[in-house]
Amino acid sequence: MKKLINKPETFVRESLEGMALAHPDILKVHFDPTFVYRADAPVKGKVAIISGGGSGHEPLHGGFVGKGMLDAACPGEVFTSPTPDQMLEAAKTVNSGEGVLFIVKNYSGDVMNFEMAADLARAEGIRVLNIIIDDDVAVKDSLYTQGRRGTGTTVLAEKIVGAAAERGYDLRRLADLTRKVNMNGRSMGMALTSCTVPAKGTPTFDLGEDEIEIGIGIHGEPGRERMKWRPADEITELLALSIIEDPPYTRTLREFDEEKGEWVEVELTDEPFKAGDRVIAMVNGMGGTPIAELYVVYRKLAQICEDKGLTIVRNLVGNYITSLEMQGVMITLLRVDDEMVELWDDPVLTPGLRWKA
Amino acid sequence: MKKLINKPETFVRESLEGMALAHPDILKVHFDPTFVYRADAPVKGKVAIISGGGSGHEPLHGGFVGKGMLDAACPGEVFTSPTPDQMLEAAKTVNSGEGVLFIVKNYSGDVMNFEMAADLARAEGIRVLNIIIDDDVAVKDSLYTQGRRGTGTTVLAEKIVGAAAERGYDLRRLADLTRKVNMNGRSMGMALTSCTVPAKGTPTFDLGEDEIEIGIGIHGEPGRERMKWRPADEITELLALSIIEDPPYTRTLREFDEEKGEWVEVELTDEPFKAGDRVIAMVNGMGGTPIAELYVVYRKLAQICEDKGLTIVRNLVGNYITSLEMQGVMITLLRVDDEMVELWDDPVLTPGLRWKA
Amino acid sequence: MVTRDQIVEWLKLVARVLEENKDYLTKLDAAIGDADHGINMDRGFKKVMSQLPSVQDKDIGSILKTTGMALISSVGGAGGPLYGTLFMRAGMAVANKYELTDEDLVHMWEAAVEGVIQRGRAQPGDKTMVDALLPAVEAMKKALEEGADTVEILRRGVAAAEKGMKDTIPLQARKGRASYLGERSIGHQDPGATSSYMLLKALLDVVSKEAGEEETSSE
Amino acid sequence: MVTRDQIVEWLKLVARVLEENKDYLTKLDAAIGDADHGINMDRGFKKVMSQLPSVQDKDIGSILKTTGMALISSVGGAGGPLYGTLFMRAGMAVANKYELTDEDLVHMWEAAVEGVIQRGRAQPGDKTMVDALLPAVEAMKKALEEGADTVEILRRGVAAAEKGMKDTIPLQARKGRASYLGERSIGHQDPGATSSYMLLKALLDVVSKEAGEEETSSE
Ligand SMILES: Nc1ncnc2c1ncn2[C@@H]1O[C@H](COP(=O)(O)OP(=O)(O)O)[C@@H](O)[C@H]1O
Ligand SMILES: Nc1ncnc2c1ncn2[C@@H]1O[C@H](COP(=O)(O)OP(=O)(O)O)[C@@H](O)[C@H]1O
Ligand SMILES: [Mg+2]
Ligand SMILES: [Mg+2]
Ligand SMILES: [Mg+2]
Ligand SMILES: [Mg+2]
Repeated sequence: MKKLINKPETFVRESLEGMALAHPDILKVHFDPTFVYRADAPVKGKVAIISGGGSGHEPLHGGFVGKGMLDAACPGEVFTSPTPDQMLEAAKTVNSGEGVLFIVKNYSGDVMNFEMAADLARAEGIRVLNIIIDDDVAVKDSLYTQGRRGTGTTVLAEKIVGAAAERGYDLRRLADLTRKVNMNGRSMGMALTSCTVPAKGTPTFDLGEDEIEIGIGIHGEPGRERMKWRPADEITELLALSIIEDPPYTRTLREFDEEKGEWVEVELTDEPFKAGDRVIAMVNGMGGTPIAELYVVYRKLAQICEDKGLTIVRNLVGNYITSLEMQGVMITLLRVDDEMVELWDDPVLTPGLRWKA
Repeated sequence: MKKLINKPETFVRESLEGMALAHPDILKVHFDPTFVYRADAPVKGKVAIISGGGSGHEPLHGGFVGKGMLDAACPGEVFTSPTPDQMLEAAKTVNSGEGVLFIVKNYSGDVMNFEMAADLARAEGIRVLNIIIDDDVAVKDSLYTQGRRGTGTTVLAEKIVGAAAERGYDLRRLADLTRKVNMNGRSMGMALTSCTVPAKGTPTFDLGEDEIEIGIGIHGEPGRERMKWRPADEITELLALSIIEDPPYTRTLREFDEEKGEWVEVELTDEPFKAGDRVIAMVNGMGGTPIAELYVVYRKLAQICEDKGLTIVRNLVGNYITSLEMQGVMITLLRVDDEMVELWDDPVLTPGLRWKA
Repeated sequence: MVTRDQIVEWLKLVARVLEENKDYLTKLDAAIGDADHGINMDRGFKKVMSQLPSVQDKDIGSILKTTGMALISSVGGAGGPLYGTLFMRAGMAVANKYELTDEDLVHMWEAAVEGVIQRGRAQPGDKTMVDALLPAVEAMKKALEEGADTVEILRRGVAAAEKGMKDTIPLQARKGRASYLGERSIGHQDPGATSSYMLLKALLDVVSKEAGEEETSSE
Repeated sequence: MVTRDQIVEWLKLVARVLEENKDYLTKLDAAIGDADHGINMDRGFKKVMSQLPSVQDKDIGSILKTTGMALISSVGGAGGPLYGTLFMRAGMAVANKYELTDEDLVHMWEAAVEGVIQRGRAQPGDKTMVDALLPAVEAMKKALEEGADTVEILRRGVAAAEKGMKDTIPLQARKGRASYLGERSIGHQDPGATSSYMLLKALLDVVSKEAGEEETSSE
């Protein structure tokens, strides 16, 4: 294992220290417990948006802290969910009194830790709602699994919901918007190479010299299928069609019911894409892929969307949600309406995403 | 070789097509000859800034085309200089009548092709000046080599000079500013892994499982020294001190003398860094390095700069000038004055660098 | 009867056992998860050990709640909230006690495992720690009803946990990361069920040792 | 005397020789450069071949200038401007001619190589194509002065180029990419000097063949 780190034990902390040094105008980092938060937090009159998860997916989430996006992010160890005390402290720090929204990727660890954190925060008088992102179509069923993983749509949700919070949406409306984004976003990824978790020191999985893994998660979890390398256009088609032709998907997610004062199970079903839909398209590198290759993928994706009658109204091509140095790509399509596009276009000033600011 | 490409022969073209599809509001791509240019070119009353070089360094240069930076970029095949007809056509397309500045990295191919292009453009009545960037301190002497290579400072020069062009600086003043940036910028890089040129299909060089190469160029040219892996802090120190303690460097560069109407040799010597200097610091990933690792490097670089009395007034941490999927890092320090900082802060709207727009 | 000191001894033994089995648990997690369960648990119980001195003179409920909080704030992943909840609920069930009757002991485990199920919503057969914990609780309840002594209650609990742990091997996972593997999760022992078994086994070892019985190896 | 048709034949032979030696030249460039010289030159002469039909009935100057423009716009790298300049200058030196006297021939090469040196500013001994080209020009000038015939002039030029090419092996590069290697560039034959030799050799082959002599292998 050759990495630009000092040692695995200090990697996450030193990286965060570097981020704090590089962006003092945008964010600060608190340690013990660890969280990244907006330099100007708490922002008066604004609901606070908090996310978090294992490290190793940078810029997600810490790199999306800043004006127009997240108020705080809670990074765990590499690929390990953060702990509730991090989220609780983060919530206390950035809550302006308008409440806190937790955006949570659907991994059992993340879900449970954020639920505990929400309970703890509520016990301290902070209003909190949790919304889960589960958009990875590589996971087929939700009955026999943890359900779909939270992947690319998380980035788009953080941008859109962050902008809405900036505009003054209240907590309930932000929760509804986040759920709406989730119900309209779908992703699928693939890997050319594995990544190596620093603490482990060896590749998470072995891929032959001419093998690729389709439907990979963002932690090097195995995908749907291992196959021989094929040209970028074919890979793109495989991913894009899996997303576009994905049938309606029903899942049961846990949300906090403020009226009842308890967690309830909510059943949600999304609608497949159809001709005429407008979408935001993200071609996301897994960390080790040159951007020039991502554009090759975007080229084909644009052709496919056109063929299928989908209009790409906005796009992102680059590294936004990664798996350390893994080579590969993830495609995300998010069906949008005018509200979402407007919010997308609002200013954002974070290390990982920045415009109009 | 596993890459997200269709085939080596079509890689550069398809990647550019993807870029054009992704950013129609910012840029257009012309083929035969190939160049990327601002969607709103020619911009009236503005000197046009053009750069270019081999492909494989994305986002450099095509990803820096847009408002506040380049008017056009001429991409060659991977790691192969573009040809004068590309530059000539680009110049004709983006010249508004105020003339064209060629920013050229100091590789024999780039230098000669841009010189020929300048001659051809002048023959067609376009005013052109060429300024060379040669900032790579890994190359010790200029007497017995091609001289220092153009690396990280190119990115900073394109941003600063692009902003100045936007402000209405005339051609001569822009040439002077570019030369000033070059005389104040120094870089050095290292590689953890090699890259693989698509047309070749095998790694450019072999590095052992625990070996690293210090002083690498951006094409996988060999560096100063091959050594055993060491912690990120030591690598950062090695690179940073090579830059900070670099003695005055004298080189002879060729520039076009408009009075004499011919190319002349100009001898230029730069000044070493000293305590009290203000700098822009760039920690640049070579393409395959996770950004979290780049922040580990930035953390140490910030400490070293502080120790040496250098004040980092602005920074960039990310992939800006890359070598395909190479893992590694390059550090650039640019001594700045108020003018350069102001220009740095001006709006920029390109695929690879964007703020305030 | 289980004393406060035995509970303290138990936590120390758990810390030792998890340290010894860090690689083993991580290897199990590598096969069907993300190769961190041993690392996570070891980190968690190191934290528990660092906090133990400040609470070991308090009541058992406080000690266990502190243990739960330490795990919650240091383990992360799925294991953190699950084991955190287990110890929190256990502590709440035996609040203010300095020793546990056999009824207390069984009630404590019942409450603890209920908490795990509430938190993780796993069903028996989902290939999780619940597959070791729930049979153990049922066996202990039954043993208590049948009038078994403390050691025997725990012995039956451990036996059931061990069986439950081994029985996870042929199962297809339906919770946690392993569920993404689908059929490929079959044939591997669940790491969480394994650490749960170790927890119970360590308690048996501590209690039976003081009851004059021979300690057996914990793996 | 060299005819227009011989010049056309020469260019065709060069294209063939470079195609055959694409990998060889690239391998030489891999050792001390960036492994593309053969690829670049082959791409360039393919372009030359595609344009040749439209100019092969014109004068030699036009043919050579077209060749130069084709190389400039398709080779890229260092080789593109250098060989482009070589052919442009050659074409300019023999503008409007349909056949070349021996004086024309030598003058053409002199002008061509002067262009290369002006463009690249390499000195003899810098381990570049100049180390093959310059000795060749000098040898041809001397042969002309001594009254040698066309074939003999070219034969002496080729011999000098070959020696110059081989003499680049012990040199340390001071121009082009190879210069970054410092001492590590020693011991390798320069790819540009090699392709320059091939160019001259191909002309000799064409001219000597028509002069009734036996063609020798070109590598
Ligand atoms: N929903 C759940 N309910 C009960 N146990 C679970 C659940 N999800 C995961 N587990 C248990 O957690 C173990 C994995 O723990 P760990 O590796 O620490 O967390 P992570 O999967 O987040 O890396 C699994 O082996 C399984 O026993
Ligand atoms: N300044 C120069 N003057 C003369 N010849 C040069 C110069 N720089 C490079 N060369 C020649 O060019 C050859 C390399 O050409 P090529 O591989 O096509 O270009 P690049 O180095 O840009 O990849 C070298 O072997 C050398 O002979
Ligand atoms: Mg984990
Ligand atoms: Mg080249
Ligand atoms: Mg795990
Ligand atoms: Mg070359």
